[in-house]
Amino acid sequence: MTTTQSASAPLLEDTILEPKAGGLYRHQHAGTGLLVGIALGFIGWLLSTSFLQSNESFGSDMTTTVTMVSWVIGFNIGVGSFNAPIRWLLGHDQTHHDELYAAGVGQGWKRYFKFCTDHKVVGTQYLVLVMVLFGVGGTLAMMIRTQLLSPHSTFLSPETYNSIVSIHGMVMIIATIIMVSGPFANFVMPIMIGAKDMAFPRLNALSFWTVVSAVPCLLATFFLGGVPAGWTTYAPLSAQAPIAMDAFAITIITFVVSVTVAGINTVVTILTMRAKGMTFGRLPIFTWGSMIGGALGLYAMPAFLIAQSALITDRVTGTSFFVAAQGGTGWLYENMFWIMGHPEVYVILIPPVAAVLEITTVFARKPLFASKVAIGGMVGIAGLSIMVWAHHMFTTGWAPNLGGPFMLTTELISIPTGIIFLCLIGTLWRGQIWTRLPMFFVYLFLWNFIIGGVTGIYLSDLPADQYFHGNMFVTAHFHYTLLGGAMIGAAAAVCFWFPKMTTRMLNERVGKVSFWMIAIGIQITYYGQFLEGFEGMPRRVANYDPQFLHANLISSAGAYLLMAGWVVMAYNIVSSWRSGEMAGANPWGSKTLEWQVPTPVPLENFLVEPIVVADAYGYGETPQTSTQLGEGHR
Amino acid sequence: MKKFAWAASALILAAVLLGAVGLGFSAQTYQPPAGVVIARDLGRTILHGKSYHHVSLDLSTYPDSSGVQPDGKPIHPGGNPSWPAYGPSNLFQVPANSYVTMTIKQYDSGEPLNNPWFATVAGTVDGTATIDGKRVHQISADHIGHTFTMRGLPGVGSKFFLNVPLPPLPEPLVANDAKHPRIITFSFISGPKGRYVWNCEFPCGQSVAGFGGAMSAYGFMSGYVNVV
Amino acid sequence: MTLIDEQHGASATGGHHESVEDRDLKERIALWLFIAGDGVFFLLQVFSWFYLKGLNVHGMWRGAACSVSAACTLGDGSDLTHIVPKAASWHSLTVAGLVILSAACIWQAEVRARKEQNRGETVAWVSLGLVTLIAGIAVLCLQFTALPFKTISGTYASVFIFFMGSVIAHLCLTLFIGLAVWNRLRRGSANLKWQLQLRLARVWWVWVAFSGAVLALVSTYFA
Amino acid sequence: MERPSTAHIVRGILLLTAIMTAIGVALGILLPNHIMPRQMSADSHAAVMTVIVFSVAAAPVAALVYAVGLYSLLRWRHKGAEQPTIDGAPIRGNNAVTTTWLIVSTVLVIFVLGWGLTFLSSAATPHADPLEVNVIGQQWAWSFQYPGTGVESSKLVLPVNREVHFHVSSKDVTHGFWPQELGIQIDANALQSSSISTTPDKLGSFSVRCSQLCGLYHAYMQTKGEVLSQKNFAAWLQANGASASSASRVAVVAQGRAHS
Repeated sequence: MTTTQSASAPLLEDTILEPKAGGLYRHQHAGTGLLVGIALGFIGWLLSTSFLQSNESFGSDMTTTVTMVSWVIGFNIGVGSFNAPIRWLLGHDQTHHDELYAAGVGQGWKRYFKFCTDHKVVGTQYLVLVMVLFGVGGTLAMMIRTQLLSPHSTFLSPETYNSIVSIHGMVMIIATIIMVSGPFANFVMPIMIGAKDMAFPRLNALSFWTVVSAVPCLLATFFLGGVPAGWTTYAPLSAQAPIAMDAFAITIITFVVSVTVAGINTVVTILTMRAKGMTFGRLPIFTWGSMIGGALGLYAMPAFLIAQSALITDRVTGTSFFVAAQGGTGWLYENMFWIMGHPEVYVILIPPVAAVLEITTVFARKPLFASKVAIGGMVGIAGLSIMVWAHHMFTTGWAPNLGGPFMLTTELISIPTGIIFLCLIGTLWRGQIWTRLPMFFVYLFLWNFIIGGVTGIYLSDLPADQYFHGNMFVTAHFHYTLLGGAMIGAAAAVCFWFPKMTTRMLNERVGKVSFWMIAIGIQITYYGQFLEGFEGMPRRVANYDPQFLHANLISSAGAYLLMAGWVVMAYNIVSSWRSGEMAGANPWGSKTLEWQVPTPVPLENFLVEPIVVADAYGYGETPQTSTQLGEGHR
Repeated sequence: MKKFAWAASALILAAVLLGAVGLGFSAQTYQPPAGVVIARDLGRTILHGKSYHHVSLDLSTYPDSSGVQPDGKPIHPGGNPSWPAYGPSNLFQVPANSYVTMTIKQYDSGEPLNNPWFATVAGTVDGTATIDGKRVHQISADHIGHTFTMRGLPGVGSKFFLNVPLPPLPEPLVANDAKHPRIITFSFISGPKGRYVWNCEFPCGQSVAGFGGAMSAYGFMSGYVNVV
Repeated sequence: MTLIDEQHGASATGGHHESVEDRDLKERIALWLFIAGDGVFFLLQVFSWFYLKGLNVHGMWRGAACSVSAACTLGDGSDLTHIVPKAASWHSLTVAGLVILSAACIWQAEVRARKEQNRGETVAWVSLGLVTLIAGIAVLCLQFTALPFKTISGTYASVFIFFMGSVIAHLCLTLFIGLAVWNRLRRGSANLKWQLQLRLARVWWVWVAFSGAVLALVSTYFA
Repeated sequence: MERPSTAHIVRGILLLTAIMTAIGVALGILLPNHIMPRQMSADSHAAVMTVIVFSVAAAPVAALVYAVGLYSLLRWRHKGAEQPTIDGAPIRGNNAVTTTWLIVSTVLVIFVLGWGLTFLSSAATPHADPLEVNVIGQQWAWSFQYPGTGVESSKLVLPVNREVHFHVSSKDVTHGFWPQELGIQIDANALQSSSISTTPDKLGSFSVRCSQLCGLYHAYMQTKGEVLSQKNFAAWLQANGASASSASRVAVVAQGRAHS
């Protein structure tokens, strides 16, 4: 139904709220979250030290766990995550004005520091958080590369080095999981499908603030003795680790909550909140990517949850899931971990890949090539990815006879992945290649992801894997896919949607400088690491045989250039955000819905309910000006 | 152009921040108060008709790293009472290809090894060590205080491997200042120039397999030997 | 842009008109997705049980460990002192029974609500369901105190206690939902949506009863 | 903008593809032998061969993708920063192309899989009279036992042209037993023995490194190995405390049972 309301109706954000609208929310923001979190954390620490410390073997682990859990709960109480559930329990449902307040009406910039249910605010919050996390992860990466500048370097002690390696890994994994599904699946996706918000706005805010509460636990590990076990935290090594490991586990458990609610939210939104006429056939590819990624996360994360819960019970209560002396086995952890681990790689990859396809259609001014096949490809990747986990365990000896089957499933994945490339080059074919900044990153994605894919085939085959497993070749391979592929796809997405999210254009010239630094940096860095791998340097070593020196020098040099590139890009984002030239509603002449709404996007996005009459890829078919909108929309 | 100037300054700022963080992490490395202990020069000695530069090193293994050594110096500042530690330092320096005589005073108690093999003396001159005056090639794997196990970093002295088991004190006598510590003496020919690593292979830490705690924290039962 | 009419109660950011049925559809899909995720967690618990039992590393599936795991040394098997006794089966089975019972009550309540729109009877059935649920939790806590082994007594003990922990967690979440539904029905604040919410609660309740029962059977008959 | 004939475009793209394939194949054939360690067993040879063959097989595919990307840049690039005034050709798909693509990639996958399975089966074939070696990992050192001789060593010494069965286990956490030049790798798991076997076919020394992060001194958990002639191997066993009889019994392949 199209409302006949005139468009000059007052915007929702101009509603005059009742004086007490929002209730407790009025007094809650990140600051109170911090206060309550610290307070509760301190109380938890006090109680546990006084009552549990007596237990010699587990006392300190109990204390750490209790403290971290109290902090997480306290922070979420303070920021307002639990207001609505409690009110629901008590039967005092939020009124319309309460919800408008929660959506940020009448709070200006302050709403970015509150438990805000507006999907655009959450998306922006995510964007900033992701940039901060990448800053942290990148800093740690620089520590690693600096240590490896000389074979027997003493810059870091092996202890510090190992924990830096672990935390670099985990920070980057968390950041890459949320780097597209956070900012863009939240800000852009609902508008793309013609929705007014996500299906569960409060869960949306919850998913963000839980990550925020988890990050301090992760960084606290540096002050609790460090996590020496790598981001995989293989047991029993992680069962042996200092109390920092408990903080790590709490981080993961909290993060699992975040990804789960975010995944549910995304899937439900796309299934139920599409505008009139937005059939599945007309759904833009990026929304497909978000949905598949979200659904896959729902499958993957519980495995991580049980792995880390079992680990923490081993450490805190002395159970023995992973301690061989008491009947446990590391194989159990490794299975649980990789049942999560491999799907999780595609939770990271699929949304950016979909974003890249989306962007390609706009800058090639062409319909997406074989869009149904592309969707099939992504579904195929997701489906296969849950059957391949044991290829990470070819050399663990847990089940020698499963080598064949898992080789099969693993190599099958290269078929749907190949389809993605077909759709990409098919879309470029005979296009009008408009080489603006996002397109630069699309081409870089194309280049890197091929390399990442091909090197993956070596690893999927046993004879080569017996040599490459656990060596720098693997490191280079997954950095080419996750950084060179996924992160570059996310960079393209940032450049593409920046005008819509911030109302300003990203500076093109500075952007191109950062692009070339990043592009060249990646090639040098990981060429060096491939070389280390071929020559036989193991992963995660603080010192190495001088025979690997030249390869490490290459890699470190490239890494510095790469980091510099990201810094320039970050600077560009910040400065353009503050003072970039204003962008119109649709600077790229795109046909997807998010570009048809005014910029800045009003609360609830659409002044008039849209009616969709075509998919967003009618380039060259419908005239330039027209969009996928029907006459219902101005 | 102005934008690029700002970008450059952003880069400089980032570099400064990275440097600061780097220094912070670097400062986390444990620095023993005694610094690098340099082996004492004892002139030259003849072994199998070959003349070697002769040096000696004196170490001790204490049950309580938070305590002090007989000379009153702290063993391991900020150490944990239930964690053992080597003293006076965890960093040593010996000349290359020379005859090194090491004397270790063992003040700690003992238990069985994870891997009985480390109860065997390996890599010393004629494969023996002298424990309280008796020359032995092997001691009981069920009663080990600590071990002193040393080898080269990757690419250094690949032929060099040294392992000497240290017998325990009986439980009641254990103390940082026990009157009669077990005294273990042994000699070995140091390898070529380079950086070597030493550690204890006896599970004297906490947690799984006794290799957590002191064993996994750099500076207690682990360190480096610079061969110059 | 039509603003919301208050009868329709909670809606997303409030601004848009959302029918109770739309809301219910979203919540139902979300619930099933959540159950799917929880199902993975559940399957992995069962997997750990049989994997550890099958591997029986170091003969410690039901072999008692040394007093504190921190002191455990590897290799010689000297930690193996005696065989861990099985936990009494009646606790687990009673808990399972009670949870199934409470699920049945909620089911009844939902039927009452849908068929007869009878708020009074519905509240009664929900209350009954809550009571049985709380009884189940009580028995579970009792079982914790009555276990013939400790957390450090090998893998059988480990997984057994882990099962109990996960069941407790699920029951507490269910209790929260149950209390909310009960309270809202009582106060009448679950206006138009009350039997729809009840239906959601029922779905979750049945899943918890099913998974809990399976865990109880596994840990009782496959020790 | 002029629309060149498809044939014309295809010719251009194929040319680019051919050039890049040539480069890829050349690198794929030349580099691995050059930068990977000395091959001292059939397994390490298989590893290098796999890299070479897969590189050659993957080169055309990668080259094609790159070629289309490059060609589209060179030929269809829209000059200038402002939005193109005309759109690209409204091509929504091409079943023939898609099908061909699918068939080709499936064929490649089958080939790659077959390659791996053949290796698996060849690795499974048993040999007569293998040498048994127990590999023991612990934080942070390797030790190697030679059952029947009482010899235990920190170096891994092996006879040439004789199959070796490694029984790999760990005393504490998970380690990765990785004798690089022998091209095999398997984890050492606490209290669990895993087996792997290989047949060294060249004399000389190789490095054994730990491939699983195992804590503080993971980086230093490495040692040297050496492949000796069977005579020297027996001598080495004796020099390390084996009795003459046990040394010869274990070290020397019994008459007639020797292979290659």
